[in-house]
Amino acid sequence: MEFGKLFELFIAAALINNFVFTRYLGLCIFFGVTKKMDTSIGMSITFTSVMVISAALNRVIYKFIMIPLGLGFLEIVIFIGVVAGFVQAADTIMKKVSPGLYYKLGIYLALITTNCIILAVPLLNVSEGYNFIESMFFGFGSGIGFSLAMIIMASIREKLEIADVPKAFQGLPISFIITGLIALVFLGFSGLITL
Amino acid sequence: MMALATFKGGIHPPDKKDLAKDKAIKEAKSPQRVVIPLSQHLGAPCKPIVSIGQEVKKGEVIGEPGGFVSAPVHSSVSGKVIAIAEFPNAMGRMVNSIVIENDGKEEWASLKDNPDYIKLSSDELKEKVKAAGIVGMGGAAFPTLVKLSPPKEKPIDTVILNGAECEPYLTADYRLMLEKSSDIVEGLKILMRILGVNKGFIGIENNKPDAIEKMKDAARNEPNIEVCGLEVKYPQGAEKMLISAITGREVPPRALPMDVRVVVQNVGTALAVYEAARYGKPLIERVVTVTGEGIKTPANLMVKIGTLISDIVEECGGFKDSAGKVVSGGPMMGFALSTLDVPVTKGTSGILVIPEEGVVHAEEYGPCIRCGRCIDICPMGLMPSMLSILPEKGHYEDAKEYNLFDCFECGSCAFVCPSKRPIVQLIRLAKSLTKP
Amino acid sequence: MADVKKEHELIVTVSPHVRDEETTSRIMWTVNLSLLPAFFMGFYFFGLKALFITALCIISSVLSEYFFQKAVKKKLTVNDGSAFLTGLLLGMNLPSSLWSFNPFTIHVPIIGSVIAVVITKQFFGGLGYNIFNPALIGRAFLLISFPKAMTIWTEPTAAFLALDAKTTATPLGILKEDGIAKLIEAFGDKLNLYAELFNGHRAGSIGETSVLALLIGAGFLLYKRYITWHIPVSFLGTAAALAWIFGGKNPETGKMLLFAGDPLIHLLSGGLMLGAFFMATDYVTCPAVRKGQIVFGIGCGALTMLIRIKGGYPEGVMFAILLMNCFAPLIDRSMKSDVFGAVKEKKK
Amino acid sequence: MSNAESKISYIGLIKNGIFSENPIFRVALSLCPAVAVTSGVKNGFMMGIAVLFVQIMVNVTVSIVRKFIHPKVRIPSYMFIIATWVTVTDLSMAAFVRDIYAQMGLYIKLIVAFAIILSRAELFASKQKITPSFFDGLGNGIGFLFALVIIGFFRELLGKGSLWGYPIVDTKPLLIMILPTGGFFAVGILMGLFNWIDMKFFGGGGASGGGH
Repeated sequence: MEFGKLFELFIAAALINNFVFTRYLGLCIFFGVTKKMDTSIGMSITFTSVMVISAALNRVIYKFIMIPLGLGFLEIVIFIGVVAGFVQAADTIMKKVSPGLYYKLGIYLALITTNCIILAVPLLNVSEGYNFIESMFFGFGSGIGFSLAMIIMASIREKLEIADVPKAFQGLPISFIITGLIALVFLGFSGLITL
Repeated sequence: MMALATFKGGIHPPDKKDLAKDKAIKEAKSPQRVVIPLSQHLGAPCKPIVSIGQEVKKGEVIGEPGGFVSAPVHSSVSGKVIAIAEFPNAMGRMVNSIVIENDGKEEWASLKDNPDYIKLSSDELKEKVKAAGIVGMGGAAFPTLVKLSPPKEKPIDTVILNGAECEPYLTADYRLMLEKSSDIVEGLKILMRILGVNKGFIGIENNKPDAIEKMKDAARNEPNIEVCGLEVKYPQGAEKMLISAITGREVPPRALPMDVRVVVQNVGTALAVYEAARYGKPLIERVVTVTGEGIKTPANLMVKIGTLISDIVEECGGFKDSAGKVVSGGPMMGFALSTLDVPVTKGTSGILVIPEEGVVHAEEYGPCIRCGRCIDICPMGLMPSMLSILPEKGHYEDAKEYNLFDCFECGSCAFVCPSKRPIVQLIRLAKSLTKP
Repeated sequence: MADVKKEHELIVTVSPHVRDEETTSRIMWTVNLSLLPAFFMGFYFFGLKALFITALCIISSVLSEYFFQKAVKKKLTVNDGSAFLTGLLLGMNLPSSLWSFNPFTIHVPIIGSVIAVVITKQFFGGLGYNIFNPALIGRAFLLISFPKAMTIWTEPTAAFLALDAKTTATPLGILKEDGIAKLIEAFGDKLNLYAELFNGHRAGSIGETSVLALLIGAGFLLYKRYITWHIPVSFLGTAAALAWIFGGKNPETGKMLLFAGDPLIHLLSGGLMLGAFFMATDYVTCPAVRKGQIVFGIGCGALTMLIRIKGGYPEGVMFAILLMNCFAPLIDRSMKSDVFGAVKEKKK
Repeated sequence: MSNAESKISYIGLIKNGIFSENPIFRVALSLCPAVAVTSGVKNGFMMGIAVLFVQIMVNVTVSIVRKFIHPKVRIPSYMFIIATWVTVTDLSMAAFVRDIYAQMGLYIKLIVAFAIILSRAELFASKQKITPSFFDGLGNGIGFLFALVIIGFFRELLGKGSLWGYPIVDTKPLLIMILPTGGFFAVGILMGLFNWIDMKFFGGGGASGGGH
């Protein structure tokens, strides 16, 4: 696998097919945590790392357990089980090994299980037929793309705190409109890489 | 020509000094009575040491300092104490004040010529400054003695006399520099002696070339004293800006000039220091510029402390037709008066009468369009745009992230704001609702 | 004591008691004025259609603002010239062919104006609060919604009633599709190409073609200090540098040839001049601090060239500015002004 | 169980789900499908039906097993119940409505992560008997369906000029509406509209929730 291809895969996952702006995934978390910059940054770090690891983990399980046993149809149940199990384990390990880090990022771990992106990555890996390395790059690119989206959104929402948004549109409606505008703007990246 | 010393930022309001520039300093009529506030300075108010009915002489101490950061007040006329009560001052606050009825005799309490003042020791000179009740006469009215008593761990190597007078309209310091140039230089020498410093500067904005010449002339034989022409820019006369312009040293946020080894004094203060050292004369009068498009005859008057502004306005022929606003101090940082029955204090540098049509009505202002003008000109390098938006929407605490407390309210931002936003007012609001 | 003046007649306000004469509406109207030369050149080259489209944009922008503010009972601010400016900029960014493409495209400028003024600006609280440049969002929305109508360009004819002008491609379109040789061929020789691009005798949006006229307007704004050099210089500089480094192509293989690009063609064509001087410099949507503006300009330049050279569109100025608009709050947040005296302190 | 439970009006539960606690416009849970599958009425409808089915079945199942599950493993157990029902739905749809499944298969699978389903199971079904749980699922599911169809209606009409795949006008009035941008706009504006109606006619506070 040449590096250039992987880089393109990464860019495509992060910018062109950004999860939030073109695949409409992870919106609940996206709107939930971007009220504050701190939480967005914490979430970004946690999310990206969980994404890469869970992509790899699920890839291994799919290839070496599910395919041989013919359990492909149970992918939803198994993937969510793996993610939930992994997050639980990460939670426990972090609490023991690095309480400081746990204090900062632990709360985000709890939110991750109910997020569709974390599940979407392994599902897409399977349907696109990515290999192990590609899966990880895809997971990483998606994580970075999601982080980018969250950080941009948080900075914009911070600015909106002091704006005169009409009352009916305060909160989520205006956030949706901003997301729509960013999605429109991100269309500028389309055609950048043709996979 | 050499580049003029200056600082980064600043604005160029029309200087309007022509109105009163050529009026020589004139002794104001002695008022029928004076109202002398016991708190004319930053710091603790004075305690009155006279009682109602008591006869006092001109220059007699009537209020003793209430702490280290304080300065005594003296009677500016001879006569009888008729009241000790709360009176409004120019900022609109009620201040305990002593009212003295003038008997017109102008009897001095004590004046003794002391031509050898320069030979006195630092402590003796300090004692004279203290007894004379001298405070900073540029406007802030900080007790001069405190500035002249830096703690040991903060050595001073430079004294700067502030003759910038960057506020538009005002010409009091300018006239002083023209008419009393050698006395001011003597004052500076005394200050340098008190602080044991051998470098003195006099900073003067370049729109007063004759004052620069005069002062250069007066300091011709003083190798340690240098007269600096400064670029004409507001707020060139702000302490930190002046220090940066002349010495290139930047006073860190929330630090004092003494932290960069500098003491700054107003030229008027230097004159008062000289008069105190030489004659033992207390600070009982000062030059006040009466100016503005709304006054009949602008003037620079030597006014006794405690004279009511209404008396001064009357002496200057009254208002032209309709006075819209009367400001104590300059147009940028002065206080608009709600009544003319307030006294001139040690910090009153000017009385500005703005006619009705010249008043900027600030009730209607627009949203911040983020043009960045205020950021460009803020002499403190702050972001006034954010400092006004955040308090406007109630985010007072957040304003601290934008260094709210470094603002010294020079008003430059509000001057340039195209949306006419009351930036200074919003900043004051935020300051009053948060803690540094 | 003779009372000279009754107390209650005095006006009391906080300092400062003098104000600069500059007002928001004066700034806006001056920017409008400075766009006029470029607009007249568009009018000259593309005829009445250009006038109609721009007028339609202006009228619908102003009316949208008026009706929205009426509807939500806000103070009317249509006089401040900002809605007019949005309309004017949107109009200048549209192809003149919109008018004649088919009878049903008249609604296009109106939709663009409504999106620009209502969704991009008023939903966010009106002037001063919008995140994105309204005119550019209006145009991006139209480009995505009406991809065909928005990319039909007519030849500049300099005929007043040019109603049946021939359609053609923009210089950047030719450059992207057929390469630089074809572009030079289309204009005769290289010198003529530069000259025509500079004058504005080329296909393109109504107000973007004449670099000369745009520079006159921009010079005026710079002279009046309504804009500063920071964004235009960093924007154009980055774009030129990248065009030189990555803009070249090996004529035989079609592969990228480093350090062989022609920066001048990139600078003079497309909406780069209009964007760099009049739209990236929009106060509300660019960073407030000067050093942030330089970052913003570099970002705009880099993204423009990324889209032009590698992207799916021949022109990238619009998306580049809009993308940097997304990042402006982030830049603002991380690049505050240097507090006096704090420089040497520095964070630990 | 107490008397309070018997007073629960089934109609009220459904009405709640559709309007005052509409999962998308008011409670703002499970927003992804609101944008993802609503480029057409048909997709929105199918998604709505799938969610309706899963929601009812999950509510009923949870209500049945509620007494046997230890509170500590409550959430993981619910997750598995949901995952199971989603798999059933996923596989049935893959079998019976192929053309639609081809377009939105991923999102059907992702129903498993919809917070609305878990939240109803946790907040309602785990404390209630089977019948009210069924109606709560029905109400929420219909509310969800209703929201998706409304959004789909505007987006398909404006973006493709058609409804349920049948052309209404022969042009594409606003292509952008079937793109993500249009989806976000549509949801944002409809949400604002719902808030406005709530404020204007029901005296509500306006701002909708911002949950996960």
